Amino acid sequence: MLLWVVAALLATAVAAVTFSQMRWASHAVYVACAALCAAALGLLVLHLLAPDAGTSVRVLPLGLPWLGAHFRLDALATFFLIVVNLGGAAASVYALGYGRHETAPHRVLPFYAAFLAGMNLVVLADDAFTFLLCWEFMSLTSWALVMTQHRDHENTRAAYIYLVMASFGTLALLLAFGLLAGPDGHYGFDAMRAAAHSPALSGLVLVLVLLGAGSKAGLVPLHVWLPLAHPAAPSHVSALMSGVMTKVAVYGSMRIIFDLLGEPAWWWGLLVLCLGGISTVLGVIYALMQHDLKRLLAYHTVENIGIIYIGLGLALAFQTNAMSGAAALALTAALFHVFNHSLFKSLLFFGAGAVLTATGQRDMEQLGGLIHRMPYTSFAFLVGCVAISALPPLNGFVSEWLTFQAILQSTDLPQWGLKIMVPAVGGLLALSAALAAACFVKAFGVTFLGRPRSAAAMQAHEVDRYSLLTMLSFALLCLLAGILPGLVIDALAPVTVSLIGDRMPMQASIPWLSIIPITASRSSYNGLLVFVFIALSGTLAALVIHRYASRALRRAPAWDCGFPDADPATQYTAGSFAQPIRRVFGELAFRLREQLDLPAPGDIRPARFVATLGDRIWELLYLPVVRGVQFGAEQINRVQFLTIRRYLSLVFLTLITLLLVLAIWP
Amino acid sequence: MERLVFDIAHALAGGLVLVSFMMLYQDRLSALINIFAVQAVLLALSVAWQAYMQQAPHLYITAAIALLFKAIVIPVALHRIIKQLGIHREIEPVVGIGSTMFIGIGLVALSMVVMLRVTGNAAPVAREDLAFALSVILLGMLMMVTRRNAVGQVIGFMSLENGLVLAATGAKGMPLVVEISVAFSVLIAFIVIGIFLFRIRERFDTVDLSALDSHRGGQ
Amino acid sequence: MAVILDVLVQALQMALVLALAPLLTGLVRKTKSRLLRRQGPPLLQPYRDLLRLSRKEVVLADNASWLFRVAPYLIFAATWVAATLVPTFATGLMFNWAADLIAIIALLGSARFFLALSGMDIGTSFGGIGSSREVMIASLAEPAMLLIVFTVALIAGSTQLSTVSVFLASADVGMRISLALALVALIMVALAENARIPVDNPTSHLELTMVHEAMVLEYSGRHLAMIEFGGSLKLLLYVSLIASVFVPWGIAPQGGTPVEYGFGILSYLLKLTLFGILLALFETVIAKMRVFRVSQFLGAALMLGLLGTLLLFVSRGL
Amino acid sequence: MGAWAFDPVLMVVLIPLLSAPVLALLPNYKVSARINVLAALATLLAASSLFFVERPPPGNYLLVDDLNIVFIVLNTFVAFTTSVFSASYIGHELETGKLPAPYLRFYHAMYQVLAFAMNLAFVANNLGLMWVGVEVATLTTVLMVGIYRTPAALEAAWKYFILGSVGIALALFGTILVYMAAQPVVGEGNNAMLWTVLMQNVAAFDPALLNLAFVFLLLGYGTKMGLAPLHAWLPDAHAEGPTPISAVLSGLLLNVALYALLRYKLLLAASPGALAPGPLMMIMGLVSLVFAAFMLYRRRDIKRLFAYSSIEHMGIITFAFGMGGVIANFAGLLHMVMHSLTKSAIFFAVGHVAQIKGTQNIADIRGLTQTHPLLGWGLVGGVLAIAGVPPMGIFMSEFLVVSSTIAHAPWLALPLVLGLLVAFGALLLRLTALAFGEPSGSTAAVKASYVPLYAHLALVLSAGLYLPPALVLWFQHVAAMLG
Repeated sequence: MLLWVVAALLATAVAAVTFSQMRWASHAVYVACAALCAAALGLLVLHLLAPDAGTSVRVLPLGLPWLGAHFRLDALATFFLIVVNLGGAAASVYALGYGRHETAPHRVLPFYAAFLAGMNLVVLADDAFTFLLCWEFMSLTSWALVMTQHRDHENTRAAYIYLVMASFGTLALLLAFGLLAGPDGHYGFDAMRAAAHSPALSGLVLVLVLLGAGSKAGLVPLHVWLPLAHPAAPSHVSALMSGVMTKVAVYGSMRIIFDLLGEPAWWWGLLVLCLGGISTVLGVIYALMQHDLKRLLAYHTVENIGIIYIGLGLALAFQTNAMSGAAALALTAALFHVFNHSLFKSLLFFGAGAVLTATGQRDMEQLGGLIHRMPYTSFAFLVGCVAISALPPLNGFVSEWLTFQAILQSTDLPQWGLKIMVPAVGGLLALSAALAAACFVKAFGVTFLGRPRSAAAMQAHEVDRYSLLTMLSFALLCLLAGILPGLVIDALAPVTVSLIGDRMPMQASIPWLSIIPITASRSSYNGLLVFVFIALSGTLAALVIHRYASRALRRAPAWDCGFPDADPATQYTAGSFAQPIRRVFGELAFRLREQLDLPAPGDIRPARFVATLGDRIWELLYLPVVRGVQFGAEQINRVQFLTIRRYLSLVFLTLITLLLVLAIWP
Repeated sequence: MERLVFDIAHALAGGLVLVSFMMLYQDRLSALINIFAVQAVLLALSVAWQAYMQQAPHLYITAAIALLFKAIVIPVALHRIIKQLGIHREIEPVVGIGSTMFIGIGLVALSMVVMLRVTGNAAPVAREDLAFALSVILLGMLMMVTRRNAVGQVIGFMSLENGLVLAATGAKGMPLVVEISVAFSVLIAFIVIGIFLFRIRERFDTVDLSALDSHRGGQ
Repeated sequence: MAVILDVLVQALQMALVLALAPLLTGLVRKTKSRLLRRQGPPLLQPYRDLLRLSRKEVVLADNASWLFRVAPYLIFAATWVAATLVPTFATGLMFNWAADLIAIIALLGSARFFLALSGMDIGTSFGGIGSSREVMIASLAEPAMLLIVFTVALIAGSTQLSTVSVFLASADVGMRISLALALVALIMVALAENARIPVDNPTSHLELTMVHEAMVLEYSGRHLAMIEFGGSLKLLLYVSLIASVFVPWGIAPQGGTPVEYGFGILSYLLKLTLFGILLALFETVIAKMRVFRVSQFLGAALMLGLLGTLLLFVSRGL
Repeated sequence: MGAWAFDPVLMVVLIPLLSAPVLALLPNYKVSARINVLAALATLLAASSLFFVERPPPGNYLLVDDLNIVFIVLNTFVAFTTSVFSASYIGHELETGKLPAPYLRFYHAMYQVLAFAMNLAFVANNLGLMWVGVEVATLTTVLMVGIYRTPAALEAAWKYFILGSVGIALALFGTILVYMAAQPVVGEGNNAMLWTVLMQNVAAFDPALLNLAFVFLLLGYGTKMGLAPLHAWLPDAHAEGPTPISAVLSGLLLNVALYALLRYKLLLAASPGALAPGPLMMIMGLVSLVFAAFMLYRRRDIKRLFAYSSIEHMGIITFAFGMGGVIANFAGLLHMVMHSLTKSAIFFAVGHVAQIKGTQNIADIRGLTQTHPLLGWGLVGGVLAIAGVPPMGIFMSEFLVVSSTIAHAPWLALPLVLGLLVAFGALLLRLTALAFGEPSGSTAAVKASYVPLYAHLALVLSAGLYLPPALVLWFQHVAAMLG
């Protein structure tokens, strides 16, 4: 019956094409999408909670003629479908308000519904062909969505890079499935599970999957398209792409690595761990350097994906050494972070979208002081920032805490490589957590606090109630997930059981709703108690002070050490805020070149300071490839301008070579 | 008697290969056309001889067509075109005459090796004919590749077809030989008319193909 | 009956922490001025300052938002909760199971997060300087702190502070190179976090050098009192953290008799005075570093932490 | 009249032949355009009736079996849709004065002669007859390419003619060699040239001679298919000829040569001794795939761009057939059908675009989805389909080809994937420039027939998701036959 919901989504997509010109079309389509996603969500939650939640398989006559299209709903798929449909429903409701300003609705509506349907189908697919079909269909629809403002060259370039990288990823996955399917082509997933794969083959498949799914999720060497494409799409779509599509990519890698491939080798965990570690640090450092709000959030997705892959790497490492308890913990941490990230990243993108509609600006250098004009949006954005920087009462901290607990299990790993790498990656994770906090202090501080830096920021106004409703409900969800982590962990148990065969200890029975990952003596954390503690002591202090000390309050111009300067330009901007960190990590991540030309004394020319950041990965990895292709095209292009005689000599040479081959060979 | 019959067929086919070599040697256009006419006559004789050997009367028609068309009509037409269009006399070969000849010998050797190894159990006459036919074809192509002049290329193409007709007649009992030779002669007629009709000479000042190439499609 | 006792002990812990914090700051100031042969403010001066500030009228900037007024209470509450979770005179208190070492560091992180935000709220350049430097220091201090936690947790086999201090107090831990490295790193991080001399001068108002002071420049009245109190609580937290982990002897075990609690409080007071004097001594001896030297200073702390974790496997092949 | 009147095979060949002279005589181009459409429709009906009526026994000259039924139906269908497109296209050409009236009569007559030649090549049971069919098809397209009389068109026609004739000559020599191989076993005369006879006792032929024959045939028909080293004529012929002819050229004529090659591969597959033709075809296929992929980058003329894309796809198809195995052959057949449908759809769109904007230069055409939404999105759909993006059919065939390559010959998978990716990048780059961005050039509404364009795209889209079981059984049977 879930397939009916997806079919309805596709129907709305087709319908949207026909009456996209109508005024009420955008309203109708988004309401339909929201309703369908909510229905799917309901069905899934029921399926998750139902005790005998067996896997239901459905075969349709579509797809490969002799195989048909297999769809399967098991624990892993249910969890990811919940994430997809939750994000989808929220984005659709958000779009009700945000969509009104859409200039070309006919370019957004049909692809939006198709995009949701595509994501649902990918998670449901149970054979290689349907999986890849829906995977690439998802990229195609999101490419079209990124292309909405196609007049701006920057968007078309971003969309082009995105679809080329997506096609590279699909081809890598195609090769992986080809290897798994074997010579006589058993493309069904269940056939792949049954078939025994040689370690060398499964090693190659792992690398291919990391290339394929990793490029879609945004692991570092392959992340280049993400910060270009995600901001280019309309905000509710970039929220979906960052919050949900990257999770579908994570689902893809998990389904293949944990489900289809058999016994993992030890170096798998090491490889995934290193990739995750590098992605976290580089992702957040790049994010710190941005001054375009949506691009900052997109780069930050790379960091969170890195954290998820660290969790997966740990799970793989423990699984190879048959430490299933620790593996279950690591996997639950990764899945919990998937859920959290989809929550707060979508919330932050909604906030960025609200800022965009209110001020028409994405560049933080033009914003500032929005907290006074957009109180609710700024509160929701603040909750998002606190959650994403993994600060205690909220959900970001819980998943990071679980990952740290998993890292602390690393002493029992026999392989030296892992034993050394795991704490080192733990250090990287800690570094990126701190940098994330720095990044979101900058994002919130420069955008919402201080004085407005431009006229647009001056006349900002609060967004409509649909956007606010979604943002505040997601903020509440972040708080709930932070306070009651035990519930979420128990909900994740069937997923880890299906993938690894073991689960974290039962959390529901622990008193005071705290969570104990391994044993009570080892470590425990109680979100609710910490939150209640802070709230109580804060209000207690405020009451005592107001009651017994003074309540007097007076407004006056800012002190600013005695010489207040009203010009907003004196405030710290995004660039200057990140300057100390840029200086510390400058050379590491990008070729930092700072030119400062001070005019000679007496010369009234203004001093200029230019800091240029080169993106090392783009220059070392992508430019050589592009130049190589251009060179190849240039050389081969000469064949186009030969004379007839030379073409004839080409034919003649081929004939002679073939005859020679025949003369020599048989 | 059997020996003599085989020897004559062998001599005629060998003659054809020899004439192809002579065509490679020519550096003036009108001489080239005359040598081509000689080759056409030789082809007609060998086809007629094959007809006599295989008692296949329809081959006589092919011999007649070869004689009439290729030996007489087309060379005369080409001569008139050269005079009327004022195409300049000498042919600028791309590769020197000496090296072309050298390559030609190599090609003949290759075709001998390839053909004789392959047609192990066919009739001796057929084997001979096919081997010579393949060498005439390869020499024809060599001619087309090494000549800048459009007419030179056309003659190379026509000698290539002579090789084909020789091969067709060599294969005993092959049906449709007549139809194929007719088709080819129609093809050649097309070429000649094409040159005349499109007035390659007038539209591009020289018939040198490099002038033609400047108009090849843009990017 | 036992539950009431536990609640009482926990309440005692919370009250004790509140009371001792300003005392420790006063002690440090007193010893520093004494070392400089000055009379120095009396020991109880911080209490009077706090009372005076909370009675004064709050002067708010024009464009200060609600965050600016809520932040001080949040900072104070977070630091107070973190301080109560660190075992001072007794381990195994009722609420210790609510959060472990990582959670305490993260609580401090959220306090710092709100402090930096409030620094940027008024939109003055000093607030910006303070926040951006604070955040740069934090981006190195927090990972160093977490690596120290790794070292300690890997040795003690748990991140729960009570179990750690009980384990380290017991004899079977033996001398460890990584523990020594962790201690040095912890001291360096504590100096950075509490804005003590080598990293930032708590007393000076020189615009270019100050980090912590720059953020709280705009605060006045009771808000400033809250933040000052939070600052001293944080200092107390770090001192009691060092004491409970590296000098664990004398802490009362779980559910101990009142005598053990009394002995625990005594030993805790002794440790506080000892560390206060040591800190004052250290501050008078060393001069303040340039701001961008701080990143090497904290980089060294990070390396020490990482080295400590890696050396773990060498010493006893854990 | 009675017996053979209802023999659909003969009808398929005769209708175009009879309608050609009729069209040549009609002065008014509107009437001849409609008759052209009617004739194509009649041939289509005759061809599709082959499905239902039981197949006539293989005659002395005509043969219908599983392999060529697919080709015939596809061929007649695309010929019909192209004739519908050319009706509206030619009208416009007359108005803009690019083609004087008498030439239109010649154009329509040649169109039907071409249809006749192609159908003849498909149904011919006799090797020679098939060769003649291909030869006549080449001649007609040469004349069509040169119809505009511009220097570039002439040069393209001349180049096509010379290269085509050399190719055909080589193919003839190959046919003669096959006859030589058959002659000692089957005896002289006609039946040494019949497919049915050859197939039965190919085992007894001398394998070495067959190999040599296959080399010549591969080169001969390879030139007609536009494989890499022999492809030179194809881009210019496409760019200079009228667009319906480009559609026919890349949609149908390449398939005729492919069909011929498949026939001979069938022959060789049956004879045990012969050297496997597979590796030869795979190498040629790969070379043309990678070559065409890199050539796509520098193209500035829109029709030449899609000509190279045809070379690329012909390379993939040859590679698939070269690899052999049921899956790869099935993929090759499916890819061939999908390619003809999609490529002709693209040329329909390109034809109208070139007419509106008055130029074929990619740099001058921008923002199509903005100015002409129907045409623009049709072009986007077509190009994405040809680039192998999933919902469309080509993705399924590429999926099968790549996954069976990695399974059978993993070291070949790398160049294949490289070629596909580079081609995808180039096509997408050009599409983004064409369909999106600031609109340029005239935005006059075009009186275009969108029916053929969207009919083809709908077929390709539905094939991507669901293949009717009857069609699938066929393909699998033919794939098994191909070995």
